[in-house]
Amino acid sequence: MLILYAVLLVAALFAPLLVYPVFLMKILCFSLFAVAFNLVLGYVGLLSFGSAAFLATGGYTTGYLLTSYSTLTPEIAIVAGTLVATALGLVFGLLAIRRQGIYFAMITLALAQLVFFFFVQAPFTHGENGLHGIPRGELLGLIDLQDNMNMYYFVLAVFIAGFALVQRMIHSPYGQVLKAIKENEARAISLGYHVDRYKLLAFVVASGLAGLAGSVKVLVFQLASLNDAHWQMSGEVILMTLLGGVGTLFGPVVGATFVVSLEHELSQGALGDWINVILGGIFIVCVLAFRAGIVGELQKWLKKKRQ
Amino acid sequence: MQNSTIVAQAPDLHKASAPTSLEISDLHAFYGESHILHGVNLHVQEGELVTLLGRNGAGRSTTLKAIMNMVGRRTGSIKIHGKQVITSPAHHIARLGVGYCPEERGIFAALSVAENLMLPPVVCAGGMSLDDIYGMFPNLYERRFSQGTRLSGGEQQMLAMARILRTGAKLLLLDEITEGLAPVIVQQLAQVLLQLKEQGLTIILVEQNFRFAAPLADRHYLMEHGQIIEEIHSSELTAKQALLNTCLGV
Amino acid sequence: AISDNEVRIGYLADMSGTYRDLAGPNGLTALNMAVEDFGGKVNGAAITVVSADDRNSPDVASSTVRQWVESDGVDMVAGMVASSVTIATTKILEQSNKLGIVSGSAASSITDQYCTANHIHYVYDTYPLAHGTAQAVVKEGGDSWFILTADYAFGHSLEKDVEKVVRENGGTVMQKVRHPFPTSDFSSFILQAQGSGASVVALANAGSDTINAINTAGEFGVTQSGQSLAALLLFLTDVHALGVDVAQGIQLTTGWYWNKDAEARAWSDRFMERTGVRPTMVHAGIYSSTLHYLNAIKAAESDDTQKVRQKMIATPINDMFAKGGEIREDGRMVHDMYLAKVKTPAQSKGEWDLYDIIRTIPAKDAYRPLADSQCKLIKGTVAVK
Amino acid sequence: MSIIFGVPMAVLFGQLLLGLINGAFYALLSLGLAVIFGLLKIINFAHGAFYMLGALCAVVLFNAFGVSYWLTLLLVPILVGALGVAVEYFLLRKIANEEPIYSLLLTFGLALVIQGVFTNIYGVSGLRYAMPEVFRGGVNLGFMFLPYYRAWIIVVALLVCLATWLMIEKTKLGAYLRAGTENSPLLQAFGINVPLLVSLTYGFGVMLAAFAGVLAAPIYSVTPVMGANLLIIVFAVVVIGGMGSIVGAVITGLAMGVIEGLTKVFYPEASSTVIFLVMVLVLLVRPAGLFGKEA
Amino acid sequence: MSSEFVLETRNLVKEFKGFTAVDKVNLQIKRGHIHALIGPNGAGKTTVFNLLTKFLTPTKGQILFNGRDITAMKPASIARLGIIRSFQISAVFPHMTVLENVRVALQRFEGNSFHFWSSDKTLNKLNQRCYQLLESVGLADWADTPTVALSYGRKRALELATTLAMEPELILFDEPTQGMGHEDVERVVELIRQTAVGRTVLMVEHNLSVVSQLCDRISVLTRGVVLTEGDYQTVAANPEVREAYMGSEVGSEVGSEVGSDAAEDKDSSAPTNTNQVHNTAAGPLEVH
Ligand SMILES: Nc1ncnc2c1ncn2[C@@H]1O[C@H](COP(=O)(O)OP(=O)(O)OP(=O)(O)O)[C@@H](O)[C@H]1O
Ligand SMILES: Nc1ncnc2c1ncn2[C@@H]1O[C@H](COP(=O)(O)OP(=O)(O)OP(=O)(O)O)[C@@H](O)[C@H]1O
Ligand SMILES: [Mg+2]
Ligand SMILES: [Mg+2]
Repeated sequence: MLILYAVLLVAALFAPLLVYPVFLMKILCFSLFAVAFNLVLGYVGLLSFGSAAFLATGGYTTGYLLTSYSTLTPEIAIVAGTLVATALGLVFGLLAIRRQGIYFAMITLALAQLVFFFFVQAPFTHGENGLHGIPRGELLGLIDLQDNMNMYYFVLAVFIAGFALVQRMIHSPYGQVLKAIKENEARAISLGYHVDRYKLLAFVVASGLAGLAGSVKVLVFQLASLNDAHWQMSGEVILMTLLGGVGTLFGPVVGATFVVSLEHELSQGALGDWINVILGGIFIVCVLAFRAGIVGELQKWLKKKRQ
Repeated sequence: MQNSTIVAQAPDLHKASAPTSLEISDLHAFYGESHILHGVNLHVQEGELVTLLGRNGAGRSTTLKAIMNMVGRRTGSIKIHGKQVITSPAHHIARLGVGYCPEERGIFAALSVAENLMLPPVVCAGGMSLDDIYGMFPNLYERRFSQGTRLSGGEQQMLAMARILRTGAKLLLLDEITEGLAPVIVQQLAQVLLQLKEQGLTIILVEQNFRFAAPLADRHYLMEHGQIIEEIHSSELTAKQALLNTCLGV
Repeated sequence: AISDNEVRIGYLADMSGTYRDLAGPNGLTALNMAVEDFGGKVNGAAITVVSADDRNSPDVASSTVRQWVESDGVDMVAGMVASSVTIATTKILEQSNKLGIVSGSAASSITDQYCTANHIHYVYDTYPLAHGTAQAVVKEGGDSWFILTADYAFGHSLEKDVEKVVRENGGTVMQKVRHPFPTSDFSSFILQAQGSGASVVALANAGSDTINAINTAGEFGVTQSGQSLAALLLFLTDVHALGVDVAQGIQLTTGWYWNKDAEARAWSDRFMERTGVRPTMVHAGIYSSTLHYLNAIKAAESDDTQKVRQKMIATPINDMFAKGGEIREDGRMVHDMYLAKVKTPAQSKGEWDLYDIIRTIPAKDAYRPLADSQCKLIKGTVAVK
Repeated sequence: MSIIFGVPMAVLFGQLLLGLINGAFYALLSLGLAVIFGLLKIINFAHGAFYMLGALCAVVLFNAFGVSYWLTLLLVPILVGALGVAVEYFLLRKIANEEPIYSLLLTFGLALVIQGVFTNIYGVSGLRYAMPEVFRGGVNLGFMFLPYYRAWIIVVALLVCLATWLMIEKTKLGAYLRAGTENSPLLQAFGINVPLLVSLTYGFGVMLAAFAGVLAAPIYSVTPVMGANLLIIVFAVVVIGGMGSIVGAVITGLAMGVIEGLTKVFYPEASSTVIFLVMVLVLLVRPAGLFGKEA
Repeated sequence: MSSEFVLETRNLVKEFKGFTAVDKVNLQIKRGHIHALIGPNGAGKTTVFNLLTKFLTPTKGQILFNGRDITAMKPASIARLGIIRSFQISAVFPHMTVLENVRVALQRFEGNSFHFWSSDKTLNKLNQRCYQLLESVGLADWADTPTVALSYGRKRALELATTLAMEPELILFDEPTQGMGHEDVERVVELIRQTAVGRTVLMVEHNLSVVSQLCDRISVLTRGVVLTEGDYQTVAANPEVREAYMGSEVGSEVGSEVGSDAAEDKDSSAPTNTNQVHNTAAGPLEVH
């Protein structure tokens, strides 16, 4: 496992020499978003259909702060974005955490639609046009993020931090309880665990991470738009996670990488017109044949091989 | 699994030579990963009433479900009226004239009593008419418009039984039909079963209530851990008493 | 000199979503026609075209365009429909000093508060749409207005422009209603329009919203009851979708019409041969602007963005698209616009025979005067004035 | 003329009536979703796509073969319903025992495919279905002009809802369906071909969507993406009504039409959002929806 | 905290949509007792358990724990007071190892259950105690096995170990021997006997031999109502109980043996006690 991590880290450090860094940053942002989402779906067992609200809230907060207050350094704006998204996550969580299954999905969707409406109407988002020309600024007032390489390593660092947090969380005493809750909620209650609080914590942390992903993404593209808040964004992150493998640590990363690259390739290639058909086809095939997702199926296969 | 030899000694030659209604050999059944039946062998002649006895969890209900192909997976051989049905879906099996009355009664909450009664399609000619059924279970007639699950437990049990009598099934699989019934109804049910037997129906009865089953049955199969461990003819009950006690007692 | 001896054009448009028919894959055909007509080479350097689907998402657009200009050596980006996409794209072009020629977008803000020295807005914008149509309608006596606006930036700016024109010409705006974008059922809004007592029902929206609104207006007998309908942005494809029996009589402003003259018709025939449909003004604009761009490179003997842009500004445009068209300092290409009226079924002689051009709006009157501009590029000039 | 909240009474009446009409339309669409979810536990994200197919087929049949409106109304739901049966048989059946989320994903992918294919064939500008001759024009009710076609929609939509309800509540087939949702293995053990029943039920739900599509063709622009935006609203209707509750879907559909209509008068910008507000409020108070059974 | 009764219910009622599953039940569980709740299927035993642990909310009535009204508390809070239940269908965490199952229970006392920033290695210090607990139920050898792979009986044993880890004051067992083989049953009986030392136990059990061996006091529930209460002898002698639950004393030939008389072998070690005649509505029926 350690070797795997080392190899991946080295690959990530050298990747921008081969691949266009902004594209890599996009992958990292979506990966973080998917990792956050997976914390709730994969480790608590709740399907949230409102993740876009957090992504967008983080993004708009950061974007708004940076465009309005030119003295602000990016890290402060990012922290602010993350915190606001976290707070929103708390509100969502308090309202929704008691619901289960499809009702949880639907109430989060509905709440996210209300947030979407807010962003459409609020003047500071500039509606459809979006917030443009957000300055990347200088990290801590020192490192110029306008440089793509600098920006890349910053995003990579943020991603690793977020990923590490999730990885730590699920391998922590808290993670143990979370796992127990997911496996058998009634039993966890009867052992004296207030399960709603544990679920809520995971949901709030995931919201914060989604907000972080949104904040960083806005910085990368220097643009905050309504797309981030649209329900299709919530759908997209579900697809990424399922494609990669729910409840696996790397699944969401692989899924995000796959979907982002695929969309990129398709939108530029000769098959451009068929992008939706191809994406749809992939989902169908996945559901029919690789339900555990890419990483999930890989793990299964490895396990089988070992036996 | 010494059953085949025992069959040979069966005193009622008429029954032994009657055509075989059901023949099961080496039946294994699984729920997901768990292996519940481990090679069940049994056979039932036409017109016979046979019971499956055993402790809780011995696999009696599972045997009935396996016959109906309602378990996760099953292997082995099941022949109904000589026809191999191990690969048939449940509805094909029912259409061969099999009526199944589940342990948990399976009354549909969304249906009225009358709808519940009329639900199973007629699979063979010669089933009881609605009038006969209401005659036999007047309670059901009175409450025919109320929701199926609003009936008392006993009434639900009657309903579960009644609805397969309507279908004209020739082979009945009955799982704990006396459970929760008042003694008088149980008595009535015993009469019904005798009547059905007279009409030539074949019945497999899973029972806890041994005193109910004993006088009705021609033979008993004793189950343990998903296998038939003993076959007892009704005439041998006294002789095998000790065995019964150890197997059914705790 | 031409950088890395190749001129690369990136075509960015919605290829699969709501605006597909407006520019979309056929816009790429128009662009390719221009490159072919130019000879495939400029000053010996090859011309290559790449294209991408922006999926109507500024995100996708900005990541695509960044990669194009920062790592793929694209010199010019063409197409661009959704205004959010255009604004996002032009910001990037400004940062990396590459050129954009916007043909699909409507928002006049693109050469106003969002203007850059790196793009040109070529075909039309909301200003002439509002002015051309509104002025004509008010002059014909439609002096009380009900405005139904799509609730997003484009709709708002159109609404603002129309309101101003109506007032300036002595009309009144009785009621304004903003509908969510997109909306499929307009019956409630049409009913409100009917109840408002206004003589003109103006639609400040676009695409399927406009089509649905017009359809519903027809169904509820808006015109029969004496109100007239003004669609502020209506493309040829929209009218085609509506059909002349529903759309007949609607006045609209367009930057170009395939049958406006022989030259346009000839080009349209070539276009139709390749695509099976008649070109919209956007298609024609893409063709024209690409040729203009290539000619400028040829003349400037360089593909340096600012040199080319200056050359494009210095050279008037005279082709199948525009006569005497001029690109202003703020990047606005000003040219004659046309007030058209949708033909009646009796007048229409074919599937695509849809408009009667009833008036030409001269270039000088059509677009927002520089004097009113907030564009950072020309504030200096204004101050001097 | 009396005024309420600054809106003339007459206009309000008109809006209420229109709301009801739109609501009938929502009811029809939600009905299909509710039937499919209630009876099969399939979350049918392709419902919007089937609705679109209904409308598109109507246009194509008319343009290519001149098939009349009435015949279309009969033929198209059958055609699209048959497609639904095929989808169930070849795709959904394979994941019948998985969690509902997978059916959601599968049908979502399917919707993308269907929409994508037809976008490539027909573009997005919209096709036109001419208003059938008999429905041209309308009647002046005094407070509003009611096009005949709208009147027809409310009548036919409510009739279909009623017929569906009757079929499910009062017929033998309906009894099978209701029994199947509770305990399908037992139903099958009674000799009923449950797999076939499932296919037909899905086909029927899809038929309802296609029927709504045909109804919509003359009044809305027919585009391959016309179902995509509607879907999520219809979904909200089903959730508010209580997933799977047929009566709930119909009543909520009507109610949401009216609420949306009134919002269009008083705060039009929020008219597509109000339904989600209602959904949040309803789910907070009644977690299983207005007519749903709590788990 | 030395009131005589650990747990009391006062007129506890639970209605499900017009159907009364539990009807004015007054239970008093004495400190240190092993108290059994028996009754035919569907009598409402599990429902009473669910009410006591607040997995269901009572329609009416009060629940007192050590004299304190806990009717309004949340399930987890009730567990924290020291009332731990087991479930009728075995309750384990299937994809955690046997050790982890126990550890996650012990962990609650560490107060670090919300520590998402520290490593789960910090939990290893609990392993020692886990092994002890597993040892006591004979599962030490399976500590690292994923729980799914355990046999049914072992799952039950594990559940017991987990419950014991909570050091509960009152344990509620719902059919602890259900689905177990002969030997398993004896082991579990022994286990319960051990654990009950210094604690109070309330159990639902169909196996009358187990009940007669273990229990100090028995309440018989039928149709949601407490029919009678008392020690095994008293209860078994009650004709109503016999009719509703245990079965009549003398039946037809074989039946009499099979449905054999619990009352007569009430002496607690009788292993051949009785079939689980959980429904003997047949009662005095003489079919022949
Ligand atoms: N759906 C299921 N999934 C997994 N295991 C099951 C399932 N149904 C039954 N079992 C198990 O199969 C075994 C046999 O059960 P079965 O119901 O056949 O027993 P039985 O002899 O009918 O006893 P009872 O008196 O309890 O009805 C039991 O151990 C039971 O736990
Ligand atoms: N959630 C519920 N809704 C409606 N009825 C219920 C519910 N839970 C239980 N019941 C009913 O309440 C009655 C009592 O059920 P309970 O599970 O308490 O019985 P029990 O005594 O534990 O039986 P067993 O010995 O079979 O476990 C039964 O008739 C059951 O159907
Ligand atoms: Mg059984
Ligand atoms: Mg119970």
